[in-house]
Amino acid sequence: MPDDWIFIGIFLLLAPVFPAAAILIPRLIAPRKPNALKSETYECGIETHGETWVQFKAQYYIFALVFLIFDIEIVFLYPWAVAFDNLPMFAVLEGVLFILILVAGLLYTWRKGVLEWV
Amino acid sequence: MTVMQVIFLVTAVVSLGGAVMVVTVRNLIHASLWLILTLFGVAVMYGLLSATFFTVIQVVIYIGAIAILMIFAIMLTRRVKQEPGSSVNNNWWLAGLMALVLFTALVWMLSTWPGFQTTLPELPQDFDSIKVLGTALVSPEGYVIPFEIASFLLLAALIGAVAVAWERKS
Amino acid sequence: MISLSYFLVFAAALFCIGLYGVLARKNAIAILMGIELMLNGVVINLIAFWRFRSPEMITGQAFGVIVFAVAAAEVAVGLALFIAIFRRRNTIAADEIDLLKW
Amino acid sequence: MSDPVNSIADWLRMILSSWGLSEGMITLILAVLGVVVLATFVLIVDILLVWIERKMVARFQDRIGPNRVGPFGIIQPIADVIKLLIKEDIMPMGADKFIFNLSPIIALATVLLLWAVVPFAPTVIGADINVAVLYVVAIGSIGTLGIIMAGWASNNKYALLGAFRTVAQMIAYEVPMIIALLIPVLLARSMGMQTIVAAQSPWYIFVIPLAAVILFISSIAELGRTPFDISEAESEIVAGFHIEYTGMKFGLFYAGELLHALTVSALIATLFLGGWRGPFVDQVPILGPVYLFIKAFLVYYLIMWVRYSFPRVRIDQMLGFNWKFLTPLALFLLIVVAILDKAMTDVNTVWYVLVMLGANLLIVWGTMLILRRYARTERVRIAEERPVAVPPETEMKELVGQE
Repeated sequence: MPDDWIFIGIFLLLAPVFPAAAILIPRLIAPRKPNALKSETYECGIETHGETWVQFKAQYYIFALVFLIFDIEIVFLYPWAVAFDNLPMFAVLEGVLFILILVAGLLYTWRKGVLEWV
Repeated sequence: MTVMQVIFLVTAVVSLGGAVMVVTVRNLIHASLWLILTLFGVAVMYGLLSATFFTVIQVVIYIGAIAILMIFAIMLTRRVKQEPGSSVNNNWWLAGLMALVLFTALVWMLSTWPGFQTTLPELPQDFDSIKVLGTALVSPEGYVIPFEIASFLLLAALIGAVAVAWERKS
Repeated sequence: MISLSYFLVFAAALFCIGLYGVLARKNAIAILMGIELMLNGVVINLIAFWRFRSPEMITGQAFGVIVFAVAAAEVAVGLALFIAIFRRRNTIAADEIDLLKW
Repeated sequence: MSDPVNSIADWLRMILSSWGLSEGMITLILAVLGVVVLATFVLIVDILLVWIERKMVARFQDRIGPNRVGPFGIIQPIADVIKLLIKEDIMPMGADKFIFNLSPIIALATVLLLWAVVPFAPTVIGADINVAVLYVVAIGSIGTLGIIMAGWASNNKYALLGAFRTVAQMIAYEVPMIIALLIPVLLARSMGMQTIVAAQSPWYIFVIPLAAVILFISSIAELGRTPFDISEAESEIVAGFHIEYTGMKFGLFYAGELLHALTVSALIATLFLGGWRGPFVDQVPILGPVYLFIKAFLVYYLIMWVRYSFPRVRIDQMLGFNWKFLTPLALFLLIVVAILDKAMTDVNTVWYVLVMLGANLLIVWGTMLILRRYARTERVRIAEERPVAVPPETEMKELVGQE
């Protein structure tokens, strides 16, 4: 088991090396003559206009919020699923209750019209 | 120095450095990226403590959800012009002093505790902590009340946050 | 050999850095980041105590999971509040949100 | 009978220990070697994928595809790589340099990291950890972060908008994906990949087909492929989060996306199609990877088939489909599977599988009924006269009538 985690750790350290090498090789062999016009932001093809920081819809945040709540729920459910053999029927139903409470939240957001993209 | 100590020290230095950057750097997006580095360091710490389930959920929840939520919020609440003035309030030196005093006090208090130097005990044989955790979370002798309350808490947080942040377009 | 002290000192340092962030930063989201650091310090403590003091009981981990849920709920509501405040007052600097001061 | 990979590892271990290296050092060296071999192998497959994908899309669109460089154009991707390597690297003005360079690295590295937990044969796996399924989710969420970093660092409105859309989509579809992943975990009582593969008799696709379908759909969304490719809808936001990327950096995003598709296919094959399982695999372990890749490419072919057959969905349809359809369905399936599984602890396997399969098909049938009713009301709603958007046909008729 620890050996497997050593493998993961080394993989974490080495995995970025391959793409990093792919970025560094062009540094050595590719031409490099930057000028002001060339390094202008492309954006959508015409000259850029105004600040890059445009105001975004608050709705992106709401969707991330619903996601966060469900993400947490799932973290509780994974140990529950792994321990399934040790659980009596009512413990399973507790897990189901846990899911249903969260579904109530989903229904609330649904009824409130939060899930519509406006 | 064992391998574990080396890993611990490197991780500790990186994540504490990241934490310092989180509380000092001006650009909030950069601060959140440093925060992610720190959170990742903490995930490695859980790995060193052989709580591998926590390693992955630290990444899934903190980096995959909470950090993303923060980045979204930063982008939603940014004024067009760079905020003027310093990023810290006038009492920042007092705050620093308090943090330092608290740290010294904590370390001093802990060092007087006899259990401070406890060395790593062997994990019991055939101990699957995820299985035990899953059983404990739903057994009536265990943590079934916190488990169900956590779900109510999340429901309340969802409803509350949606009610606060949601604004119907007229 | 690695001992409990390592993790406790690390957690304490993380907690204190977070505390500094909470007390000193102006931007409300930055304050929330400080709170996250503090919570992480706490969870490290819980897990370290589980591992070093009572590895045969699961209490530390169970509490850790609950703290995760609390942290998520706190972030969700906190950021929602900031977004709502920003919409009304066009700022989330903590020292400018002072309507309830007096 | 041992397989070649482990025999080579044992042989190397022997040689290294004869050189007087310590046990820990040997483990470390072997792990590094394993990582390098695995990553190189995966990257070579990735280069091959460029050719497969291009050839396949050409067939779908009734073209021939690359056929100039080498036989059947098979050397084409290598020519592409050389071209990308010698292209000038342009850094747009105002970009956040470090993050700008970091995000393509993250994009490819996270996909590579997923292969650490894919089992190739009964004894050949990068790391057989007991949280492998959640590890996949965790690495995926780091990938999401890479995208948001790319969009932010580019200093470009459309890139940021594209990143926002991509992330909104990826996190939305992560919910049904995690639930669909939870169902095989529940049946196998483990998050370890090898345990899940070993538990699959019969394959889980025959026990819980609906979970496989949910995972398949949400994986396509996670990949950002058509029909869920609003993140790179050219007509709306230019090209998505990687507008400003050129040369090899763009190549990394592209390679990462292709490899991600195959990785997801391999994971679906592992979780639902029995992974390396197949006839004679116990006698000849080398067949394991062969079976795995056959199954993975089958799923990959399905993903491509979907990609080149369907039009793009709108952003509101995409989000509605997830939150109002896929997530409730996945949760419902989870509840049903959990209760049925506990109720049938003493039933023999044949009945168990039949009941599970029947329950799945029943849910599919019910879902289809609901969908049909929804589609009918939706058609009526769309057909109503509305002040804003008049369907083009009626406009044309009116114009013709006036003449």
